[in-house]
Formats: sequence, C-alpha cells, structure tokens
Amino acid sequence: MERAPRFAADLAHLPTSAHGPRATTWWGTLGFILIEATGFALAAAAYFYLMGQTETWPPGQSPPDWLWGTLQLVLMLASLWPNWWTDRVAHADDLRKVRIGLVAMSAVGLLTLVVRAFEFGALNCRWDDNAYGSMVWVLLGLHATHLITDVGDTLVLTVLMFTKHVEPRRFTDVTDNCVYWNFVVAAWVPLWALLYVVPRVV
Amino acid sequence: MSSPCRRSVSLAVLAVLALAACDREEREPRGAPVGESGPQAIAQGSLYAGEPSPPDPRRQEYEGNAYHLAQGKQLYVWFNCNGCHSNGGGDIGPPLMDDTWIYGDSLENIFATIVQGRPNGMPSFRNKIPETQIWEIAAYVRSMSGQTPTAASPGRNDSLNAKPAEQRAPKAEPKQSNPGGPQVEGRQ
Amino acid sequence: MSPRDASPFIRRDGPALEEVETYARLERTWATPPGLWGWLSSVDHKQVGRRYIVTAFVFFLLAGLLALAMRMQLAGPEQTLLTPDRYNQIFTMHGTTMMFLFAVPVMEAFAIYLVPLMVGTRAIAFPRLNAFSYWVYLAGGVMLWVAFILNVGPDVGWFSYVPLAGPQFSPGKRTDFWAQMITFTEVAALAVAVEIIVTVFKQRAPGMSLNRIPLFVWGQLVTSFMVVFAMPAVMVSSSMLIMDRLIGTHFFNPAEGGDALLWQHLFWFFGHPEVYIIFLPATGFVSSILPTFARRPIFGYTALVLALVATGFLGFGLWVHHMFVTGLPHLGNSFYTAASMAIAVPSGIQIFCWLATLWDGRPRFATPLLFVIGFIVIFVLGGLSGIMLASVPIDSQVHDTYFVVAHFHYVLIGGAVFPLFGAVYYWFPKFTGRMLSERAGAWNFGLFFVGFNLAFFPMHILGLIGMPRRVYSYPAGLGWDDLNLLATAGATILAAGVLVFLGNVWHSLKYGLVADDNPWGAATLEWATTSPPPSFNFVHIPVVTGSNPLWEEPDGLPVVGGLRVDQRELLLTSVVDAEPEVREPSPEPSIWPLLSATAVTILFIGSIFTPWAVVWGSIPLAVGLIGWFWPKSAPDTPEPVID
Amino acid sequence: MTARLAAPSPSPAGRGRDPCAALGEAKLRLPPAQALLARKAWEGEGKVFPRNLALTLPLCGPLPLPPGAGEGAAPWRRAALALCPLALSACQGIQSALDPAGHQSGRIAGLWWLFLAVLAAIYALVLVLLLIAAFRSRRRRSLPPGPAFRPEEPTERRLTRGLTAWAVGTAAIVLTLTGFSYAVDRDILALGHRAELTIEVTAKQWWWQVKYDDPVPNRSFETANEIRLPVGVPVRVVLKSQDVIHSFWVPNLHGKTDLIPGRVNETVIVADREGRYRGQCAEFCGFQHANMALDVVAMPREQFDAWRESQLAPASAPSDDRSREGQRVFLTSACVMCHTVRGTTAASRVGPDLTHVAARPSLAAGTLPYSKGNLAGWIADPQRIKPGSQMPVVDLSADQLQSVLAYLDGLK
Repeated sequence: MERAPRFAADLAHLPTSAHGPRATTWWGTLGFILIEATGFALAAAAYFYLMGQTETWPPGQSPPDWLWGTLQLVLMLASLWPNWWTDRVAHADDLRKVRIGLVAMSAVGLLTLVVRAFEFGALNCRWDDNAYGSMVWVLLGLHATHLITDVGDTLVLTVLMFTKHVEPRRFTDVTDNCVYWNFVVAAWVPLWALLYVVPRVV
Repeated sequence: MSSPCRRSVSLAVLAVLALAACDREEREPRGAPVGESGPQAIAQGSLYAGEPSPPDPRRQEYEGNAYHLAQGKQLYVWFNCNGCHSNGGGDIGPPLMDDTWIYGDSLENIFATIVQGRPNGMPSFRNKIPETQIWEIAAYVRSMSGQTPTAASPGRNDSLNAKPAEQRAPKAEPKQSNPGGPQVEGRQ
Repeated sequence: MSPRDASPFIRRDGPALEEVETYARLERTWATPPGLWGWLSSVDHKQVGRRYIVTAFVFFLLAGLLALAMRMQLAGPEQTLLTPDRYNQIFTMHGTTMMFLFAVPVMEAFAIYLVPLMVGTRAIAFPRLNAFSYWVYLAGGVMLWVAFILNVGPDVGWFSYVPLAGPQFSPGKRTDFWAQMITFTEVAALAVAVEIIVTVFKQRAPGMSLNRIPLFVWGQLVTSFMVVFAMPAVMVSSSMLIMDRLIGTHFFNPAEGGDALLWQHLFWFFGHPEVYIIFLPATGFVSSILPTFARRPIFGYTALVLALVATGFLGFGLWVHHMFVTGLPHLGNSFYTAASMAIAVPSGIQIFCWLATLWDGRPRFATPLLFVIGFIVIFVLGGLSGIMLASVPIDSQVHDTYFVVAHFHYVLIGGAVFPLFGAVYYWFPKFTGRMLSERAGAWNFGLFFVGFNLAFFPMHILGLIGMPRRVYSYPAGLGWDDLNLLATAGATILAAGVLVFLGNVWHSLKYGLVADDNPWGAATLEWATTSPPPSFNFVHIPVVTGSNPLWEEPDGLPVVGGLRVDQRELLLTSVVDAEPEVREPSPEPSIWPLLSATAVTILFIGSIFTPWAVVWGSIPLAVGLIGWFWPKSAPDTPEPVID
Repeated sequence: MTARLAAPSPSPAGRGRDPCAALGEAKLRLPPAQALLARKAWEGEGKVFPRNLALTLPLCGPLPLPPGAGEGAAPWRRAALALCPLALSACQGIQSALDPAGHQSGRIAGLWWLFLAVLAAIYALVLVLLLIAAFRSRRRRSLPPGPAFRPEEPTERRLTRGLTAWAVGTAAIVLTLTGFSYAVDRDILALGHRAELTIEVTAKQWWWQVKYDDPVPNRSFETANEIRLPVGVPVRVVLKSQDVIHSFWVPNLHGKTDLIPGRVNETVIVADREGRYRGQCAEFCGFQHANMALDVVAMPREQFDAWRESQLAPASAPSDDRSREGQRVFLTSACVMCHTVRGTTAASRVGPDLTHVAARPSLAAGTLPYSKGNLAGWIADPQRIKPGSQMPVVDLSADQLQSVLAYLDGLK
C-alpha cells in the first residue's frame, strides 16, 4: 500500500438497505427455497416411483379423506392475499400496517397448524403400515415442518416489530418472510394433489 | 481404549461408552471349534420358574448385543419357531410378546425351555440347535416383549408388517404364572 | 454507536481519511475479538475457511490411514490382519470420510476462504451461517469417528445400499450413525452453497461483470448450484433409511410396497453430481494456477465457463450408469450411455484449453504447476477409463470390480487431490504469509505421482481379471497376488509423499520464506491484498477493469470509497454487471451459531436413539435460532443521505 | 500366472486315491483328545489353516478340467494381444473378463479392446501435446514472475480453430464408441431368444442356491454353489435374492447382473468351450462377500445329461457302518436343522442342499476346493474359515465328526 489509492467513485450515497433482489437475504431465501423445493420434488418423485411399483394405489385401502386437506388448501390460498398485502406495506416501510399484517399472518399460520393436526388425524394409514403410508406421512410431515418453521419465523418477526428493534432492515425481513410463505403455499398445491387427488384418479 | 482413560475424565467417559457400545455392536463369530467346546453347560440343569438363579454371564453378551438379537430373529424363522408361536402373538404355542411367562422370563429360563422342551407341545432342541444359537434365540424371545435394550433390539424386517418391530415393542412387566402350571397352554 | 446526533461522525473510507487511520479503524471494526470466546464466536470467513481446511485435512489423513490398513490386508492373499467385520467398517469409513468429510468440505473450505477475496469483498454472505456450518460439519465428522472408535462405525459401504443397510440386515446403530452423519454434512454443505451463490451474485467488486469472474469462482458457483440440487436427494434418502430403521416405515421393504432400487436412484441422483461437486472446484484450481505459471491469460475463458455449466447440467443426467447391472430396461441404459459419454466433450474442451494455455505460455515449473501437470496426466487417464464404464456391456464386466476402484481414484485423486495439493502450494503464502519449500514440494509431487500410479494402475488389470471390490480377502491362485502387492507398495510411497507434505507445511509455518502480497505474479484480486489478508480483506474495495485485473492494472487497481469504516459494511452490486447498488451491514461475531450447532448436534444424535429427540431437541434449537437472529443493539442511526 | 485353483487337466493326483481325503482321514482318525492337537497342528504358523493349506493342494474334484485359454481366440483378440503383451500375461484365468469363454464375454472383451485401442491413442496424443506444451519454451524459464506477454491475435485464432476441431473430434469419437457399445449390447441381448435351459439362482448370505427347472416337476432338482451347463447351449438364468442385493458374475462367460430382493432378474450365459470357470458375488453383501463364489462347469452335452440324471437321484445310501453311523449323527444333530439330503428326513432349506455335496468342485461357496480334509476343516471350525457365515460350530465329538465325514463324502 505504498501508493496512494486511486479513488474511482464515492459510494456514500448508496442506500443501506433494500428489498427484493437488491438485498442478500432475498437471494439467501431463494437459495433455501430452491433446496427445499428440490427436496419436495424428490419426495414427490419417490411417491410416483412407489406408485409405479404397486398394482393398486393406495394399496388395500381407500384414498384419504380430503376434507381437512382441502380446507387447508383453501385456507392457504386465501392467506395469499393478506400475505401480499403485508409484503406491499413492508415495501412501503409502513410500520403500523406491517404490524397488522404480521398479526394477521401469525393467526393464519397458527390456524393452518391446527388444520394440519386434524389432517394427520384424518389420514387413512399409519406410517408403518406400508410404503404408501410411509410416503404419505413423510410428504405431509415435510410440509408440516415448513409450516412450523415459517409460522415460528412469523411469530418472532411479529414480536420484533413491537419492540425497539424496528429499523429499515426489519422490513426487508418481513418481505423475505412473505416470499417464503408464498413458497409454502405453492408447495402445498401439488402436494395436496398428490395426497388427495392422485389416489382418486389412478 | 485403556491408556487414555487415565488421562482425563472425558476420555474415561468415552472409554465407558466404548465398552458399552463394543458390547452392543460386537459381531462375534459363533462358538468354539469342535474339540474345544465343553459339554452343554446348562443342558442338564433343571430350572423352574420362580426359583432365583444367579444371572448367567452370557446375559449381557446376548441380550445387549444387536447382532446376536438379529441373528436370533433370523433363526426364530429359520427353525420354524413361528410355526407355533407365530410372530410372538402365539398360535398353537403360547404368545411370547406378552407379560406372562409360564416357565420363567429370564434368559436362562428361556434357554432351558428351548433345550429341554416343555409339556404340551414344546419339543426339546437339545443337540438340535447349537448352544450359541439357542442363546441368540432366547435373547430374541425376550426382545419381543421389550426386555432388551432398545438400542440393540431388532428393527422391522423386510417382510409383511405383522406387528411393530421389537425395538418399538412396549416393555411388558414380566408376570410369573403358577410355577407348577405347565397346564397353561395356547392363548390364555 | 448511540444517538442520532452521532451521524456527523460516521466515518467512511475515501480521500478524506488518512490511509493509516482507515486501516486502523477497519481493523478495530472487523477484527475477531481475542481469546477463546472470540475464537468460538468468530465469523471471519478466513478463520472459518482455515478451520475447514485443517479439519478436512485431518479427516484426509485419518481416511488415508484406513486405506493403508486395507492395503496391508490385501497385500497378499488370505491375510488375517483384519477381520471381515473390521475390514467392512474400515472401507466404509474410508469412503464415507473421503467423500463427505474431506473432498466436499475441503473444496467448500477453499471457496469460503478465497471466493470473497477473489470477488473483492470484505466478508462472505451470511457469515454466521458460515460459522454454524463449520460447527455442524465438525460435529458430524467427530460423531462418526467417535462411533467408529467405539465399534459402532458403519459397515455397509459409503453407498449404504438397502436392504444390507436396512433394519433387518444391519442391526444396531452403526448405519444410523452413518445416516445422521449425512444429515450433518449436508446441512453444512447446503449452507455453504447458499453463501457462495449469494457472495458471487451480490458482492462482486464494481466492474466484475459476469464475463470477468475468475474461473475458480465460476467453478465454485456452478458447484454450489449442483450442491443445491443434488444434496437434497441424499438428505431425502438417508432420512428414509433412518426412518425405516427406527420407526418402521417401509420405503425400502418390497413386501410392503417399497423398493430397494428407490434407494439407488435417490442415492446416485446425488452420488453422481457429487463427483462433479468435487471435480469442478478442482478445475477452478487448475484454471487459477495455470495462467499464473504459464504466465499468459487462460486460453478459452468463455469455452471453459460454458464447459463448467454444461458439466453441471449433464452431471444430473448420468446417475443410472451406476445401476447398469440392476436389470433396468436396456433401452433406457443406452440413453445413459450416451449422456455419460457426452460429458467427455466439455471435459475434453477443458483439457484442450489448459494444454493450449501451457502451449502458448512461458511456463515456470514451480510446485503448483507440477501438480497441475500431474493432474492432467492422471485425470485424463481416469476420464478415458470412465468412457469404458459408460458403455453398458463393458460396465457389466467391470462394474464393482477393482477397475472401478482404479477409475474413480484416478478421477478423484488425479482430478481433485492433485489440483488441491497444487492449490495448497499456490495459496499457502496467501493463507499464512509464508512460502512452502519448493524443494520439498518437488519431492512431495514426485512421491505422490509415482506412488499413486503404482498403487492404482494395477487395479485396472485386477478388475479385468476378476477381482471384485469390497472384499476383505481373496484366494491365492487367481493371479491377483503380485498386482495387489504392487498396489500396496505404491500406497506406502503415496503415504511417504503425504508425510513430506506435512513436514513441509510444519517447517514452512515456522521457518518458511516470508511471502509478499503477490509472490507468483498472479492476476486475480486475492493477490491485491496483503499475505495473509487483514480481517477486512481490502482497505478499499477495488474496481475491476478486466478478467486479469492485476495484470491489466500494473500500477494498482482503482478503488471506490464511501464504505463505513466504523461499522461492518459490505458493498452489494448488481448480478450481471456488478454495478454498485447497496451498502449492507455485515453481522458481528456471535456465539449463537455455535450454540445453535450444539443444539442441532444434540437433536441429530439423540434422534438416533429415540424419535422423541426430534420433538424435545427442537426447543433448544429454536432458542438458539431466535438468539442468533435477535438484534443485539439499538437500531442503527438512520444515516443522512449524502449527495 | 498359474491358477492353482484350476487343477491341470489330467491331474494324476486328482484321480484314484484322493490325497487330501487321505490326509484328512489320517488326521481325523485320531482319538478325540488328540483331535484338538491335530487341528492346532494344521493351523501351522498361526495362519488360518484349512483354507491356506487347502488351496495349495490339488483340486480333488472328479472332473477332467481342460486348461483355460488360447485356442478359440478370435482374430481381433490375437491382434490386440499382440499389441499388448504386458497385459496379456495377466489376462488368462478362470475368473477373467479378458479370457472369454462365451459368446457374450467374447463380444464384450472385443469391445473393450477396441475402446482400449482408441482411448490409448487419445491418451498418447494428450501426453505428447502436454510434453511439447510444457517444454517448447523451457529456455525462457528464468523470466521473473508475472505476465509474460499478452496473447497474440493470430495465435488465439489458431488455438480457437484447434479447440473447435478438438471438440468436434471428441464428439465424433464418443458418438462412434456409443454406436459400437449399443451394437454389442443388442447382439448380446439377442442370445436370450435361443435359451434352451432355465436355471434359477437364488442368492443367500453367503452362498448360491441353484435350481434346475424342468417342465416335469419331479425332474427339477436343486444344488448349491455350482452350475453345470452344456457347451454351446445358451442357458437362461433367473436371478432372485432372499436377503440382500448380490450380483451374479462369471467373468469368463458374461458380465454381471444383480440379484435384488423383491425383484426377479434374468441373464443368459453360454459357454463356447469346455472348462471350469469361477464366478463371484460382485455386490457387497456383508461379512462374507469375499467368499461367495460359485463354480461354473461347461461340459459336453452327453456328460451334462449324465450329470443331470445323477443329480436327480436321491442321495446314495451309506455303504458301510461308519457311514451309517454318520447318517444317524447327521439326522439327529443340528445338521438337519438347516440342510437337505434328498431321500432322508433331512429336508430343511436354510442351508445348501447336500444331496450330492461330494460331487461338487468346492465347499462353502467356493471358499475351499472340495476334499474330505477340507470338509473336515469346514465342519470343525467354519467360523475360522469364513467368519460370520451362517454355518455354526456343531457340537460333535471327533468320532462323530469322522462318521459324518464318511457319510457326507459318500454323497457323490
């Protein structure tokens, strides 16, 4: 460092937080979504693979009751709107509305967990009955894990938004959380079809 | 594992773990070769249910050992124990996965039952099954009612799912039935 | 930092701030706190990277010792040095350790250390996640080895085929430890992959547009994407395995609708890309070392990048060639033959570009270049035997024989370990500030090269004359004796080479020549800072004007100013053109990654013994994660906008 | 390289009095107390005895075994062998993919030599280029570090043309090789349509159960660890597994095919010349994966038919007192829990069928060549010879062992 540096530009004017693809957390969230989506896709592939190995599907039992699963689907699709709204107000850094949105999303998330519990209860099989049962439990369990982590994340964020720690970066966290919720919903649509529609169609 | 033991407590703990794990995971080839094995030690014994007997040193070797239990499970089918006792639920012979033990629940009792046979249908397998294998079968029989360490008990088999695997079997508190009660038979 | 009125005192680098003061302030801001606590809570990518490298090399040595044990057992027919039980554990541990605890982590380790330096940023993206990944990796590796020492080492091969690895035929906890080790290392690998992707996408120095990214970074980027798509497969399959073993699911039980081949499909969907996950970073080493020592820019930059990307894609289309003899339909197999052979085209392009660089260059034969030349000699042979393996009929003969053992050691040692050793010699001055001995380096290379070929070339023939893999013993009289003895002799020479390497490292750390910033006269950004680099990497973020910045700007790189020096701050740039976009804060050191990793460890190991560990273990984990992400201080002062 | 496992054809030792059997008997005729000492003595120098010693003994099978290689070599092979004298010396053997004795292995070996020739040429080219590239400018090595120069436009253009040619060439070669590979694959598969005989092979940890099927049910029979087949007749082999995945591989005849529990696979083998070949499990299957071999004996049609008839017969009745005593011991001891001897009450299917055990070339799935002495060692201490195998030590006195040996050795 003997020579004096040649300054080509001064970047002091740049913002210190950003939403969406301009921020690293957005890309990080996207990366983990990719990983988990691959996991879902492979589990689904395994489901189809095992289905191809068996004459009847589900083997020796009727398809699962689809009341709770479908209710879950409706609930999740409906939650997309408050999620979108929360995302929008977080982009606008509107703290009051973000708080409302997060409280609403936390409530929705907890509700989906309750529905998921009923869903498990209504399944037509145990995980140790046969390969079909194992597959169904794993798919549902995998998605439930995502629900739990995202609801947990939402709850923590909600609490955070009522503390002194509110700063522009927190709004970025909220938007990332919204992106992730969209993924959880998007993952449920094909999984729902796999669990409740495919056994009725084949 | 012994020399590091002295050095520090943590390594001593590790060593203890090692011993426990060694026992549980050892895969010992079975039996001493012809000419080196003694006469069958317990074959002539007359053990009856309820009588206290000192625990055989082989208890830990077989009951706590995953490999022996798995072998016992395999032999249970190969030697057609399931022909009478089914998967432990009992059929012609009494159930093995419940809490009732007609001839005693200890490993030695079960060993003796297999070697000597019992009235009302249980044949004697003396000289028919090598002693080491009988120990394995006896230990496996105990795993059916959850009497063996779950970390060693067998998992499910690659066969039709008849009941949860031994490692998930609820542990039954052994109950001795009437010591003189060989009349108990079948599903009772 | 407190109240609002502090804002006028915010310090930024730039012409207004003295260089000496900039340096001092950056050091105060970025340095890892001293002491054990500081060591445990470090989030510096260079420290974490160094730990990763050292740990991975320890595992390399351990697995190498196992290899020697196997070679001793096989030196002659019917030896009884090892019992079959011990031998099976040893070869399983060798493969598992080399693949999961050495090869993948060491490549990641170099990425963790070098990628931020090469793209010209102050820190890796998500540094706490990075620290967390190291602890998780360490815990997984230690767990596996402790299990092995306690005679609970896995004994079913690194591929753990069911039903042999299933609940019926693998009693006890041995395979459970294997499956959980997978979970540990995959969590770590996936975390690092995301960090690398984000670092490369968002944190490149201004001006480093996509077509100026160093090839090493390209290699790591493609690798990280492969990790993202491949590793979930083995996570899914190992979870299925452990559930089959512990809670009685039936994924692989044919009697209840499961299937043994499902395991193989899932495992190889990961397992084949895994080879490229190891190999592509190594091509990055080669593409870094070659131009430096050939002393001309790499030939065919675009072709090399396209070859990397093509390999990344094709790597996912070949997994069935590990399953040619399982009785799958032959027409499908032929498709995989074609796909497997197609990968020869990008590999061939890479080889040509390297040869051309050397051809047109003015090479200087330092140790790193020797290893690269060794790489070409060995790897090309391994690649060519790979073409044989891609053919269904030939594979049906040599599959699961020593021919395959020879092939993949040529590909993995030749293709990854040789470049890796070259990379160690090349970047050692940057890592430590000292040069490795060139003379010992030449010995290291010579012993390594001769020993390797002596050990592994005979195995080609062994496989062709009928010796299967994974045998603890073999009968005399089948013509295998002499070749096996030769292989064992080669293995000892190889081991001697490793000893020379260790001696060289040890000696150089103490007495080695002190290295200056750019001892090799290389062209990439990591050589623009001191050796070893300061905690903040660069005093000022450099501006990149070409693919070989240090060669194109011999008078020093232009830089940008305006980043805070009193707070950890990174410069984010746009994905394609690397235009400055945002100044983003970077996290402080934290103990929470270690605590979270401990919670994860308790959860994973506990779940081997009871499924309830997943439920109860998630509570400390949740606490750990909340503690990790919970902001520690009052919010930063909103900065006044400066025009 | 000599295959000690494969005895030279008209082995004088193999005929008439069986030396190994004599050895075994001599040792075993000792009183019980000395049996132990005798066994210890066999172990010699702390090595595992029975197997080590056994392998140095000539094969004590009843079969005339023609020497392996050479005669029917195709022209391509002769040419290739001439190219590669080094490899040649190692190619031959009873378990070698490069010493083909069947149509398929021949085609595969041919394909392999073709690949080898093409790929070796490419390798040589790369090495030559590398050498030139490395040394063409050596004289300038004393230059300082740093970039030597900027690439020149014409050189770049030349190299780019070279790269294009290289890529196109690679693609063309690879495509051609794929074509050849595909053609050989089709050709090999076509053989399946001509199969005349069906064998069902079931793999178990760690041995092979072999069943010769026949449309007439009572003309089916079972054997273990050996397959005999008529020369020139394609044989369909149905492959099943009872426990874990194994792989059926007889390199001199054909590539391998896995045996997978829950699935049924098929392969076809054909032997073009007489001889004894060795097959071995090629998929890791646990403790004794290393000792899970089988013998494949290709014989003229008439001999095969005669063998088949002999196998159909139940076990020969014991001829002397000793053997009769042996049979009694066999049928009242643990042996009967696992083994079948057709014509007796022993009918368990856990272990190998022993009806004609003494007529087989090897013992314990190819672990030992068959001889009475080896049989004695195997029964006396199976866990030393094959640790972890399912054969337990049976509690027999040395005298009982003698009798059982006499009985089993009579099961030709």
